[in-house]
Amino acid sequence: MITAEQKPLQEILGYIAPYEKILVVGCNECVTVCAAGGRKEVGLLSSAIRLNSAKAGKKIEVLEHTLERQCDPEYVDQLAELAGQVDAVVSLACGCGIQTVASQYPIPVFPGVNTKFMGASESQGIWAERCMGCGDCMLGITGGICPIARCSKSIMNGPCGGSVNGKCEISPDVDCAWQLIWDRLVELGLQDRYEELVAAKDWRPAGGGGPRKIIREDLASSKIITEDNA
Amino acid sequence: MDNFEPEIVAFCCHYCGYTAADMAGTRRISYPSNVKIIRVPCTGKVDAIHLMKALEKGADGVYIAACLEGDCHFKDGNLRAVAHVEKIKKTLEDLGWEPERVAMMNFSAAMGQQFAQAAEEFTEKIKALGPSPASQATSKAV
Amino acid sequence: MKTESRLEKVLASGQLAVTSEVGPPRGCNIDIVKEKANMIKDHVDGINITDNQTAMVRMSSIAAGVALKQMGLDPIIQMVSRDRNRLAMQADILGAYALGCNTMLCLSGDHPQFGDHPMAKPVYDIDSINMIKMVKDMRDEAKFQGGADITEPPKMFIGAAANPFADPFELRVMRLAKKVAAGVDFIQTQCIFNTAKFEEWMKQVVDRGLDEKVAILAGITPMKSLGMAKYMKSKVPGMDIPDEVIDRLAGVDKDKQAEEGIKMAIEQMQRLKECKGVKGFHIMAIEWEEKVPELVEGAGLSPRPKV
Amino acid sequence: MQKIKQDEKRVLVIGGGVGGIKAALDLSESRKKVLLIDSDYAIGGLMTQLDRTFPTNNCDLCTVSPHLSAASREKFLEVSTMTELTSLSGEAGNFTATLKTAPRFIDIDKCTACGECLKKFPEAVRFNPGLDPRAPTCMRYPQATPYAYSIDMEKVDDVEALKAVCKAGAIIPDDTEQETQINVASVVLSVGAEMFDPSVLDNYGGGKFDNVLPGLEYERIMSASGPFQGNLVRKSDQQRPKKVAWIQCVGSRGINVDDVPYCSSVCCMYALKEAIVTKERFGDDIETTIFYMDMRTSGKDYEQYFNRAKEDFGIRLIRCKPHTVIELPDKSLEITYAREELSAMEKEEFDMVVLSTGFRPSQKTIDLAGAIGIDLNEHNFAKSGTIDPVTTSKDGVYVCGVFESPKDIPETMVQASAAASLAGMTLDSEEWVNEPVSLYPPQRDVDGEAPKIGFFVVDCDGEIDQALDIDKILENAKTNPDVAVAEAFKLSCSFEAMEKIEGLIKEHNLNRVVIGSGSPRIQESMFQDMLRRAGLNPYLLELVNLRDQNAWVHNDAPAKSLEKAFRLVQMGISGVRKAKPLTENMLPTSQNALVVGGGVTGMTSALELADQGTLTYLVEKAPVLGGQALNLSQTIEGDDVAAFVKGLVDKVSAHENIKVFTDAVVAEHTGVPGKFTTGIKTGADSACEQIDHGVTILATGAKPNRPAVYGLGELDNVMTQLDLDAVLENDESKIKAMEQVVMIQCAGSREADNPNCSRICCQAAVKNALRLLEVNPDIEVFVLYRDMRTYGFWEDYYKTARDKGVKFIRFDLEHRPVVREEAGKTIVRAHDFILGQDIEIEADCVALSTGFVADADTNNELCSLFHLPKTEDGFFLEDHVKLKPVDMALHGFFLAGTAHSPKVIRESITQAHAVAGRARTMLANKEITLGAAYATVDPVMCAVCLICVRACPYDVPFINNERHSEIDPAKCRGCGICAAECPAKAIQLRAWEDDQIIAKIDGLFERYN
Repeated sequence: MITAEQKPLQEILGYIAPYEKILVVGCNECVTVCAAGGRKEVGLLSSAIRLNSAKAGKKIEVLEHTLERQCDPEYVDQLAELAGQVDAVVSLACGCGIQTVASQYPIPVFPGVNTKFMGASESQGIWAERCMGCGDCMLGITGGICPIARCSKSIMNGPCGGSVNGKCEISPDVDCAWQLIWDRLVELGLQDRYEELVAAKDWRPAGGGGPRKIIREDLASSKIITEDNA
Repeated sequence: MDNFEPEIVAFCCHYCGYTAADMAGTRRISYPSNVKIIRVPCTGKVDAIHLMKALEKGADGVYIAACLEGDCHFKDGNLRAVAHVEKIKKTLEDLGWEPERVAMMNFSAAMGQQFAQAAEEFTEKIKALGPSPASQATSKAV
Repeated sequence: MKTESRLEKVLASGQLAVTSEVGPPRGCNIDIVKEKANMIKDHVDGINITDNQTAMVRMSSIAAGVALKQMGLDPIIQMVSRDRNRLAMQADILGAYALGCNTMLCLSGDHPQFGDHPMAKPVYDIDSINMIKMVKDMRDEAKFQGGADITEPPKMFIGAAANPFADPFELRVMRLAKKVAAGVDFIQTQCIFNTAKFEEWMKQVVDRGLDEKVAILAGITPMKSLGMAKYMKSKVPGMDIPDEVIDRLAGVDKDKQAEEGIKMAIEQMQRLKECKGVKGFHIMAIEWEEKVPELVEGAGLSPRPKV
Repeated sequence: MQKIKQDEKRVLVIGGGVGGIKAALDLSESRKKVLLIDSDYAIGGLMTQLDRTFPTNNCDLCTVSPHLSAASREKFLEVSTMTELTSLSGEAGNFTATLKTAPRFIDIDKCTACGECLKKFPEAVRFNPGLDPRAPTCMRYPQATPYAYSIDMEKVDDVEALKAVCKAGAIIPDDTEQETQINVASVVLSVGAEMFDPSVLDNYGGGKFDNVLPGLEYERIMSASGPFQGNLVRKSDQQRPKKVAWIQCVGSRGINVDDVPYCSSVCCMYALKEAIVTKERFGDDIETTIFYMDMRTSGKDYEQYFNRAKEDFGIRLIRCKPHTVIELPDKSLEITYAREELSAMEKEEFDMVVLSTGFRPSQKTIDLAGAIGIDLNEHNFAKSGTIDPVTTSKDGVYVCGVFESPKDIPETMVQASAAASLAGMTLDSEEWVNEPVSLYPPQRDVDGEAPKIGFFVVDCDGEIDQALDIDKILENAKTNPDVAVAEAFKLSCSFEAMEKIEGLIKEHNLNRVVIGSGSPRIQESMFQDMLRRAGLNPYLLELVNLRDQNAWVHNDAPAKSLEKAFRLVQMGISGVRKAKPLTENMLPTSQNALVVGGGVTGMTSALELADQGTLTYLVEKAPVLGGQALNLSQTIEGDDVAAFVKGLVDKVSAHENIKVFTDAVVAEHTGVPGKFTTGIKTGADSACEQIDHGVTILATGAKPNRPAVYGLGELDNVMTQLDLDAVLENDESKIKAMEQVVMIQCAGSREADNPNCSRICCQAAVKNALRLLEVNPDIEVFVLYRDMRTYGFWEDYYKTARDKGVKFIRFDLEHRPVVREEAGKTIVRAHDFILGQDIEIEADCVALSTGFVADADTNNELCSLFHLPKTEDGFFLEDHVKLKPVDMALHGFFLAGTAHSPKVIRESITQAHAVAGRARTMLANKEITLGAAYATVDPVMCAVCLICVRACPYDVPFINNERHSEIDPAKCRGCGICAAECPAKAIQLRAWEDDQIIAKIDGLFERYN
């Protein structure tokens, strides 16, 4: 899941300062699940904006709406009426959603969250990075633990000399991914794999090759779409 | 400002906070009429949004009155309430409001006296803080 | 001989090698580097020039290294993969070699989190092992990473670091093996205080026959004071400082602690000279370079051979 | 006309006061048929004449039994007023009762209580007991006495004119007396007593001087339904008095010809209450003075009431019984009295004098006892069991309330429940059927209707009206366009009010109701039931707590209080607009009971439940059953406690329906009322045995106090009364060797760290003093006391002790006794107020009356396990101190014995019966409603994030096959935590939905005035 967390309030307030009618848009997908941009957070942010306007002695009208998904144009189409009534939008979706909204409406769209990473929940309220979307998954050789996302130095042949008691040199709160990988390999009886030299990463699929795109020919074929619509 | 009468909303749980308030009544222990109570089944039910809404609508102070810690009838609802209060305190701080406008309190059902005293103290504290920006705005609007 | 490196020559002669290091200044005064190097030049076979050590910005290691080279000394250029991607590193290796630097150390580098630029983007395009391989490919295959040929390849003597005290311990020898497989020529270890543990590690290295393939220089750091020992024990990650080190320093008067520290380092070197597989010492006298001659002499490693 | 059904066997409850009503309700709630008769023309008894009752200072009687719907009440409970028992034949389980019903001359089925007859024929039409027939203040149970009008035909001159006045045609001039014979399984006597008429005394001017009046009449004057509409004025000149005096023990605790020797138990508290209310309502500047002998505030937390009276209200207390009252020319009164410490007589002028008179059995009850064939005691009260106080000398006839002995409302309520429980044992419960379906009218579908709101202020006890301008509140509510009706019911009993509201709901086709009244915690189910009867879903209701959280707590700021009332009402109106009709879940109850505590109380409850077929688990922490009673040899009445306990233990151990766990504790607890699962841990076993039960009775007792005072634990001769009891029982030779014994009362009680009275100690001291004298008549016993609290008939023993030479020496906190050892002798130094100097007594034994303190460890553990509230001093807290003294706030939990507060064995046993009865009321209804407040998930909004799944304290939500969270209503406890945590706001807790809460906030801040 894509995780995000709310931006500092003052930053958001700064963005919207020039405007009088604001739409706060949530997304019912990832950002709801990670409690950053669902209906509840939309409500809280909207209230905060109203409280701030009261303090500023300025009347700001805040509309609230949450879309099923902000990264699909069809859902974002549903904002048409509301977007027409406001001066600016604050989107609580991840960067994908924010951009989709921005691409569809000719008014300023401001991010209300910082999109963080692709992560998994460790427990209620705790999400941890698990994937960087490197485009060339190497979990098959690392015991199912990603050194790209979870080693601070993205070392392909770790651990580095900073690994102490299973923790990373950057913080005792961060697990050493390579310790985890090693433990896992031992558990799986695959220790032998360790000594194979893992070649330097080709970063092209990770974005080194410029903005990435997936095209599923079978789905994206214009012919199929036309036929469906026909 | 001398005559400032703050608006205070207290979310009280059915089992403890509200009962303590009733107990103050039964014993005729007076507390400021500024405090208006909204009953909830458990303070864990009090959404952070409700605290914000109360402030938005014009409350100068809001507090949650829950069971004593460890005595929640729903295990840990009161601890969740603490977290909600803390979150809103942080938001208020970010907004440049006094975070003291939001508070968490705990009472047992029998603590009528303490309920009244806490209501009094909270009211005094909010009086000292003065009207909230929102309530000022609301009264200006009228 | 793979290279022109003086270190390689000393090692090839079968004598114990001694290296030490100099940290470049956080400014443009190159004289600082020169002064420090002058203090130790007669007692070492090579001088490491650190590369943005502890992720703090300092004068470029290559630039400082070139200055030493111009003094006729033998710099060992440290290079961390933290700050450069493959392009930059290869370019710098070409440049350094062109200016006379023929020995280098491949490191991943401390994470920027530690230094004075925590906001910098950590590069880590490749890890230290792949960096070793890259330098070796440049030298022996005359290939860039992209596959193109190098017309005049850099003949670098390739070093790397090893920390026998990091976790998991069972991986420490295996990882060394990976470095060997990648083509490393010599290893400078992390400072050793737990000599017994180092010896255990060395035994495993020898058992695997790795000491035949790579020259291991034991890392030596003299303790300046009890305070330093305590600080390193509690605050510096990856340091293994046994209680007897602390106790021994604590057992002498405060003004005698430095002296005791030097004594301990010398004793340690004398002990490790006997350790199979140890091909020399890398002395890291942190901000205490003037003591290097005393240490080298004390350990009976002076004078340095002329090669 | 009232026609008593004759075809079925029932429990007959005689007396329609609070005790009788409570007994009848308990029985009907247990699905047992019951007939309640009263010779008066309306039920309600004495309580209806009181202005307010201590210690809550209000009425609230309508809330006695909110769990019983009025509908099922009607099914089992029949009430017949103006009816008396003339004879009782047969035997327990199968009596024949002959009843005589006097003519009412009104067909109450037709009477609409319009009051026209009363207006035209005020002399002949009876309506309200007390000084003034202006307004009905009493409660009445609608089915039998919807409106308690009756006619005194002898006073009617023109029958036809009277008939003509009644548009309903309800006048029956030829109504006659009727005699009925019914089959009765058992009888509960709750006939109360009369208040003593002080006019027979010649020294206080009762009945002679205008401004001298008995306590009850003072209450009528203060009552809003009284002769001066609640305005406190002197009868002589209608002026507000500035100085009011109370004289205690008028006619009680005396030796004069018109006196009775016993103590009436309630007068101290009611005098304090009257003084407090006087100050509260009529101004702090009124000086209130109470002349008393001993302040007997020994009930649960009563001492604190007394302390508040002194400290917070500044009530003046003078310890002495005045000599005379004389009337001065201006009708003021001069009291002559002599303080204990001053020998000289003092004279002081007062504007009003209230005589605190006590209870006297009436000739009628004496006659009734004769007709039934039960014995009376020497004071003409029912002779009741010394250990089992609700039993009489006749099998199958039970007694409760004041007729048993003088007592207050809470104790009457306990005895009523106890008597009902015992009386109901011989009668089977009626079968369970689903009553909501069969008894209520179908619910009107209000879906799609715009809100049409009725706003009603129900102010039965006048408490709201005293503090707030109700008319203004109504006016304000009416400014809402969707408020179709706004009415107040002042000073009319809530039952009457509810019937009228029912009518208004139907008449105006209301679809939402807002009630301004007392606390919803107490009243909600009562008003919900009213909506059901009116054909509305009970959740279309919002209660505004105008009384407990407004009228009672802001009397220092009336204007602000009224403003707050406007706002609270607006909050209710705004909230009710969002209310939705909801259905309730029913859950079959477990029929087993858990009794925690195997002392006398727990064993008695367990036996009573087990005898009625309830499988009862009895858990005792100690290795043996018996509890504190094991340390006591005899009661003041002389019962052999050890033998009694042994009998109980034998019966309990042998009972097939009782499973005893000794050396065991409650370790785990889950479930909902009616369906609990509790883990019992025995001995050192780590495993828990899990038991299912529908009700839980807490009878965990209290701990004998052993405070480190007066040398206890240090000096050899200093011991507690319990220690002395053991010496008396086991070592008479030691007693025979004693010459002087000193007892010190209130050791560790009524002190700053333990402000309450331990209740049992005064009688314990008297008991042990008498026993000492019995063993060794030469012994000199000194009792150092603060107030001798030998309430009720224990006064007899106190008098006997004095007569036998026991010396009672008073002390106060400024003059505490000092115990020291000197040259091997134990010396007690005390202050003698009469001599005005210190005295020293050499004691062979110093017995401290240390009483009981809460068993803090046990109570804390159980409270946290069961989530039950405690009092400040660590005892369990009952649901309602006065009206529900043995029920706990958490449904399904009941409380008895010293775990409730310190008390003697017979009082504990009474509570044991009472809780068994209360538990039966719950078990008899095989299903329990779980309410409608459960969480629901909107599948479309649900983001399947699992936050609810993780947040629920009971692991109820799960992700279903349709890919959204689902919450099983039968498992949901209704806390709403999931709803608050849900980041998609896809979860709503029914009855507490977000839009309802936000609507309330909106309403609160709507500034419309």
